[in-house]
Amino acid sequence: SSDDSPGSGESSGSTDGGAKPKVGVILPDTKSSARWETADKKYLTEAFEAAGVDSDIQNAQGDATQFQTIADQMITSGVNVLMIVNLDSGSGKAVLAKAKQAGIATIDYDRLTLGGGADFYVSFDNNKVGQLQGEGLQKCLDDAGKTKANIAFLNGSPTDNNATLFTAGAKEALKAKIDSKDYTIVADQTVEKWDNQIAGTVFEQMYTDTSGKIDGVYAANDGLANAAIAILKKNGANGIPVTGQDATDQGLQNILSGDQCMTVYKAVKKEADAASALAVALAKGEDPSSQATGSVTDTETNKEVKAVLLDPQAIYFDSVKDVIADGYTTKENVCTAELAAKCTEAGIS
Amino acid sequence: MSTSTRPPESAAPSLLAGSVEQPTFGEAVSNYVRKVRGGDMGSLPAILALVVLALAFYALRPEKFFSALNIANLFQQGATVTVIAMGLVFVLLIGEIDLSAGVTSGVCGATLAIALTKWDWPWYGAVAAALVVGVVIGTLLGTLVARVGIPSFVTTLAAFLAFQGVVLLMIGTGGNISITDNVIIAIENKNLPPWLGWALGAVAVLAYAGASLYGWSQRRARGLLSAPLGVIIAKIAAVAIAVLGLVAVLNQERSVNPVRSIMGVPIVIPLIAVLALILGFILTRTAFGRHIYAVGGNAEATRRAGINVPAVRTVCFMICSTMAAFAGIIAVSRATSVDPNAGGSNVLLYAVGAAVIGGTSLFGGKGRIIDALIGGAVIAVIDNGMGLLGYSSGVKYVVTGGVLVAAAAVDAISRRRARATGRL
Amino acid sequence: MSTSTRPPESAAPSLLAGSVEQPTFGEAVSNYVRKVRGGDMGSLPAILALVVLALAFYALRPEKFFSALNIANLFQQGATVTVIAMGLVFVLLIGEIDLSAGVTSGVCGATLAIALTKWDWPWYGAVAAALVVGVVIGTLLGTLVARVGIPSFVTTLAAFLAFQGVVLLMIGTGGNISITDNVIIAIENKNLPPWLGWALGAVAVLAYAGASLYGWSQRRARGLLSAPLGVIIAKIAAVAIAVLGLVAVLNQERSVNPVRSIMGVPIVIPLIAVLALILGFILTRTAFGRHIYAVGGNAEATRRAGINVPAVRTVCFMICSTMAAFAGIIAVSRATSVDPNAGGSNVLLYAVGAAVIGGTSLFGGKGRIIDALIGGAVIAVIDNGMGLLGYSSGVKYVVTGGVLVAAAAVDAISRRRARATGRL
Amino acid sequence: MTQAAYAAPNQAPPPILEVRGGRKNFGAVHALRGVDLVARAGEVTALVGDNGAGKSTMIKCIAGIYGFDAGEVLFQGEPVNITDPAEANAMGIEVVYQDLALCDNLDIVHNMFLGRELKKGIQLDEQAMEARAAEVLASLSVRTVRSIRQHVASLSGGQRQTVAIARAVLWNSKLVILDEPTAALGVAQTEQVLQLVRRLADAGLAVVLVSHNMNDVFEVADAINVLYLGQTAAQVRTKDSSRSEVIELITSGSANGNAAAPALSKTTPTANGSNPA
Amino acid sequence: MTQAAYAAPNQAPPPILEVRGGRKNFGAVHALRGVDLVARAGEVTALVGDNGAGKSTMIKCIAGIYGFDAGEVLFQGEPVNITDPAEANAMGIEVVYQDLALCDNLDIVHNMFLGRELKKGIQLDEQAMEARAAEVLASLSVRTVRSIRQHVASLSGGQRQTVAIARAVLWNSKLVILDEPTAALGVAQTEQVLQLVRRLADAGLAVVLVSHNMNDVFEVADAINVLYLGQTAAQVRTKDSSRSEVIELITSGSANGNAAAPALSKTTPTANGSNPA
Ligand SMILES: Nc1ncnc2c1ncn2[C@@H]1O[C@H](COP(=O)(O)OP(=O)(O)OP(=O)(O)O)[C@@H](O)[C@H]1O
Ligand SMILES: Nc1ncnc2c1ncn2[C@@H]1O[C@H](COP(=O)(O)OP(=O)(O)OP(=O)(O)O)[C@@H](O)[C@H]1O
Ligand SMILES: [Mg+2]
Ligand SMILES: [Mg+2]
Repeated sequence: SSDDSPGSGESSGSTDGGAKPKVGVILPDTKSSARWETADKKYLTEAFEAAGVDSDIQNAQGDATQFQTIADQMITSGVNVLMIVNLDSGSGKAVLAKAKQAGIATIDYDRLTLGGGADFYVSFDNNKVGQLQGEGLQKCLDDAGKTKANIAFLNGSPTDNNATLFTAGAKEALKAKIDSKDYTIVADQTVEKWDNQIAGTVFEQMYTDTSGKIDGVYAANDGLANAAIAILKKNGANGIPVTGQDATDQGLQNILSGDQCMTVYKAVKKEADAASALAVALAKGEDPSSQATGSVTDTETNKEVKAVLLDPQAIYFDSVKDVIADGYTTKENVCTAELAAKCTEAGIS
Repeated sequence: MSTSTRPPESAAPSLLAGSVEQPTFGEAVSNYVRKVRGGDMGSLPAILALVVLALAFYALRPEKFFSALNIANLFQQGATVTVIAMGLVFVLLIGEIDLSAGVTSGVCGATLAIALTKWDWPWYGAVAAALVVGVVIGTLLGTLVARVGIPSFVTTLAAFLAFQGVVLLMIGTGGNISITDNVIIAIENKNLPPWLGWALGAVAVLAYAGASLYGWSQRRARGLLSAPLGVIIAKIAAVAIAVLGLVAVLNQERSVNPVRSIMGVPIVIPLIAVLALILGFILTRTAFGRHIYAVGGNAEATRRAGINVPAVRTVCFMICSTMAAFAGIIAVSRATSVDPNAGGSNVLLYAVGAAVIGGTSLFGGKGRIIDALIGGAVIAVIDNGMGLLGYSSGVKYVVTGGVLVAAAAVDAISRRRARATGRL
Repeated sequence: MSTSTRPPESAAPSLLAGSVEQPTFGEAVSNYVRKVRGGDMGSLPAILALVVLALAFYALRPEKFFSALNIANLFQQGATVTVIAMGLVFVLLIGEIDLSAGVTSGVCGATLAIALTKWDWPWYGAVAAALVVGVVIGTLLGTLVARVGIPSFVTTLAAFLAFQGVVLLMIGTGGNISITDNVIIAIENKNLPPWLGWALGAVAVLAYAGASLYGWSQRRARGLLSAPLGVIIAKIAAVAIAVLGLVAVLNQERSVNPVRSIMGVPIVIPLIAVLALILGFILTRTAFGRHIYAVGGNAEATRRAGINVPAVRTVCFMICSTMAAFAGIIAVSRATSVDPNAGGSNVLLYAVGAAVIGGTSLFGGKGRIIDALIGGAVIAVIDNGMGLLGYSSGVKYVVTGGVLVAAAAVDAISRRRARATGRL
Repeated sequence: MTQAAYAAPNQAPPPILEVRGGRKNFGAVHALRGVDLVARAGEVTALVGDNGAGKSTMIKCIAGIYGFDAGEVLFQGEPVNITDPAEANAMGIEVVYQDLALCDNLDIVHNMFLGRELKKGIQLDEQAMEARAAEVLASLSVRTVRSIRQHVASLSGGQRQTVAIARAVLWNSKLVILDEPTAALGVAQTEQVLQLVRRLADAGLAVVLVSHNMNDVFEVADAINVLYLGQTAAQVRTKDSSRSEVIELITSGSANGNAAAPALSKTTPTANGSNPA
Repeated sequence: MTQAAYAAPNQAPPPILEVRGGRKNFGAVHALRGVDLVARAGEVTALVGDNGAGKSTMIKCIAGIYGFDAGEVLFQGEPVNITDPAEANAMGIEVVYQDLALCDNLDIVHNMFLGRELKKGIQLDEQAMEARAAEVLASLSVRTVRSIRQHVASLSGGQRQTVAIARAVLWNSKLVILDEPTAALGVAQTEQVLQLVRRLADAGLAVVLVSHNMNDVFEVADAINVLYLGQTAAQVRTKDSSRSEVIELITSGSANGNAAAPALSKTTPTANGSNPA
């Protein structure tokens, strides 16, 4: 992964006529998670501005063709560093190859491009996210005194590899209980494009098919969780453990009101800061290898990729305040009038 | 069945008012049978497809599919697509398409949610805002198509893209907007008290009976050809059985949760019924509705008849977008939130599919509100049934496609003879 | 410009062969100007829209948009949509639609990838397999539409759903298949050596010149009305300038990386050109192509002329799906992999949009291959230009929609006069 | 064959419609290159000409379907510029087009009342329309229509034509233009329509009748206007002209071989070649 | 007005087409309730009847557009069952339909050769088709068509009809059926078409001509077949019948008041009321 030295900033930057180095960032979509548009973009922009580096941050809107077009355009416009969150490893690999041909340094952000050979990798561990969800579901079931439980899996998009990883992680975490027949998976369906409307219908049919005999819901993110909660509420069955992800305002509110049991908070700022630090260094022609403390193995090439790995954090009723304290959202956004009492109870000040 | 050996002259009916020989009940029935055999079948094939589908799912999930709970689900799940489809009928009737109807519902839903949560408007204000946005969007689209002359496919494709951006910008940070307004949430999540369900059902049946009998008596009085009283009464009886039967089923206890009772007609049903009645009235009873069909049948002839064709076109787009706004409101109620996907995914394709399966033509001039209702039911049943079966996603897609094409084939094959006669 | 004061009789041209008065160069030009003024403009409006777009993006990103690198990008980026659009023209010409063309390309791409990687087939075997899958899908769809009689919207909506499932099952949930075959990868990632670019360009120009002049001499020999030689030569010159100019631009060094040279005509350009020539030949020079237009213009009249209309319909669907298979191969080459989203998203809508912007009618009977090329270029330019501008997603969606509608409006307004004359 | 026993009044009645020097191009095609027409109240004016002479085009220009590119149109003496059929309707011009212009997906009643539906409040008054439509059709000798609620798509050629004619005569208008109204009609129906045309004129309307049938023209027309290759070749009173003369005008654009027409008001050929583009 | 100076041969020529007791329902509408037809080689058989009598429906049934619901069709003595226009074409039946059946989006040449294009290898031989089409049109007195490469959408009513007729006579066929071919034609063009019809018959083809114009019928037809309300009312030789008799048959279905027709082979009314469903 180090065939050409990641430091060709000056030469390729000169085509832009200016001296400022430039970083290109491609985010994957706007719909699998709100974070890309609302958090990552903001933090990265701030970091690049602070470092005096030009940046071009775009979103492929879930479309692999778009993804490549954007990459072409960034290479055309002469970026020195290309940072991508791939939509899938295949198209990601094609983009990385083109970038390398053009002598541009590359960073895999949040998702590892298998066989892509990026210079660096910065991420939360997606399998770990799933594990936290699984553990959280078990914890909440335990708290509710349910040793035997019927569990419904409301998974993310069938075409999203991360959704596959989340589900796999959760099932790993619950494996013991499932093997011991304490937990039964009574329903297990995916939700096309993470669409909340579709999730509602899918979950409603799970509920109908099982005659409501569901004790816990694995929902892959907060949006899906909310869709399930709406159906549970309609049937007067809300309050059973439901998992989530992303620590959205909606998810936090559902946790505070007791309808959702947990969410997974990925401190996007930390991830963005780590990635932007790497990118800035690369853009300025420095070697930031020292910042990359860890490494992961690319299972396709069996090569090591230098990596910065961050830990996701499970959020329960008591730890909602941590997310706010982290500056990821604000008290005003979360604590609406109806939730004021709960907020106090949860120690949010 | 008893029309044998008439003298040839009687086959030439006189058109003069007052001199019409009214058919007997038996004749009316046998005429209908002959019409159906001849291929003029109205909604029958789509209904047949619906029945076949329902029976198939019933066979696979006997206790679940026809449970009161699932029947209520069916209406609540199908509401959004059906309402959009009802609006699309207007646009399809004039031979145009609105690819943006789905995302328009998203924009209007987002408007509703923002008005409720960010601006703290009361629900009626927020609903009004959503509807106004729908009307404005429709006016814009209609103007671009009817006055500027951009093909509707391109116009609404552009709108489809642009409105996705609008939804993103509206929802902005936070990704999802949850709503808590009880009135809005009630639409898709609450039911009428049983007595009110009965009352509304009875009113509906009586109104239908009154209108049918009044029209019949008027025609007889003028000496115009009209169906025999027996047929009218039989139709009223059928409507009464359908409506009151549905009320009876939905007024059963359907909760699977012992601590909480759920019964009554879901609120969304009378809402859809009222919308359908209004739209149906516009299409079949007003001059404007007549002009819509005329534009779809032969726009040039309509123009020559002195009708303002661009105005008709524009209003059709406005109606479509307004119905999308209603759908957006219903969708928000159902999810109790909006997300950036709102109205995206396959909503639009499903809605157009619903209208087409029901019998609406993409070439204009042919279609009815009932088409949207029946087609919406077909789509909802497929979605609902597939959800009960719980296949893996790949298999689910394949089976859904297969079921859809099978349902459409039932319809197509039973319409064969209609096509054999060439014109219909 | 010099046709003044003719005696009235000469305004009645004789139809008899051999007696035609051939127009002079000046007359031919002024006739053309008059035709355009009268509203009969062919591709001009779409090309005008394209020029306006390109200039707008050029103004916003002067050094980038017209760089050799970006021009090469444009072709590689637009290839998939354009190829699907070329196939869709056939289906649109007969007044049908194929909503599944995008996902068909995904299925065929997945077939290619599996054949290459799982079965270790050579590239030509894998390509053949992908094309065979395309043909089979087209036959299936065509049969359902033309023989069973299911409306194409519903048939292909079902296929759209089912094929998404098929791709998922082929690839596995969330997975993807990378390919490493150099021949396949070359299609979208490699260029012709400069000399070959020049050679092919020259051959193309010579072939065009030869065909034009031969046709012209034949018509003159038969005494049929034909354009003056000057016009023919002017057209040949224009083609030569366009083709050789493009080769010249693409044969420039366009690498932004000093250590690595990139120059030459991207391989995908001659591929698209060959496909376009074959399809164009079918449409304009063969009896079958004529029958396609006839079916779209008046299916009943075509049937009465003794043409097997269902067969024509079926073959059109086959051609469409086969082109989708080509597009799938190109997409795999571009991404060097397939994922379960392949051919999904907006690919289909963009492709239909491309055909319609180019001037193809959704109602059948009107459309050409060049429409798909020009419309595909419009879509590619918008996508490409928007990528250079770097807006946030929400804004980008909105601006893309706006630009699309603006481009279409340029087209629509310049076609106004054609519509004013009623029939065209 | 004999001219109708109807004498034109000594002083000609006032013209309802007058067209002077009308021109119309379709792209490079000059369909009309200077046409004139006078349609007087109480008179039937026949418009004749070879196939493709421009009769239908002229009518469509008058009715506002295309609008003339150049030339003058006077309606009741006032210059007007009709660019939309709705305006023509509002002025009291009714037209039966050669291509009929019916909506195939609507039934007979709806086609007849299209654009001017009878209403009860906001609702359509279907029954009143149905009764009125039945009356008019019966008066036109229509005997084979199975049901007045049939879609016009399923009608025979003649039945369709009758519906179009019935539609035009339902309204109070000042000028009725009929483009080959009897082309598809049977013997009895043709007779009825010719009588109707005469009745309309006698009721004080101006009627313009396009026909290729010289019998019909000489039976009902008071004046004859001949188009030749997009130009008005002649405007004559029926009583002052003969059938052979008119046929000669139609086929050759002039009546050279014929000296027996002193009243023949030939239009002088205008500078028709001047390029209008 | 006078019957054509053409005497039918003493022994009738062999029938090319024979229809016996043809029936056709459209849903509840009985359009044909027992029709008979004999079309002989070398003869023009006129098919007449009131508007809506069923003439066009009968022709469409023969041509395979609908196919009869019941009844027998013999072609050159063999029973046949034509269910597709392609079969009719293959057998040598050419039809000009009343609704013309042209593709508006194709030009004149393409319409004329639709389905039977001339080819050079796999390519269309446009030039050969163009030259041939120009010839045929010129022979039909078409003088106002601006270009043979015009789309038929832009043609006048009469021009369209000429194209449809030209299309039908381009081919070597055994039976030519023309449904009101001269309805929209001018005087000269009508004359040409009638001559053409006669020429076709004289060349040994069987010709069936639908027309409302008794002049034309009596000018060219050898036999006349009268339809009344979907039933064949009479089949007569032209020379044995009179115009008033035929008109009476058309309007009332019987020629009661007329005793001068011994050769009149009236079909006995069949049990037409029996329910065919
Ligand atoms: N939209 C159009 N575009 C181009 N040419 C047209 C158009 N409409 C008519 N024409 C041409 O204008 C000429 C006059 O046509 P028009 O229909 O007025 O003839 P007409 O006198 O009504 O003939 P007919 O007796 O056959 O109905 C014809 O040569 C026709 O081809
Ligand atoms: N597709 C159809 N569906 C229903 N009724 C039809 C259909 N086609 C024709 N008819 C009816 O059948 C009868 C015969 O029609 P047809 O067209 O054969 O008449 P025709 O003799 O050709 O009359 P014309 O002289 O007016 O052309 C008419 O009453 C018509 O309304
Ligand atoms: Mg005309
Ligand atoms: Mg007819």
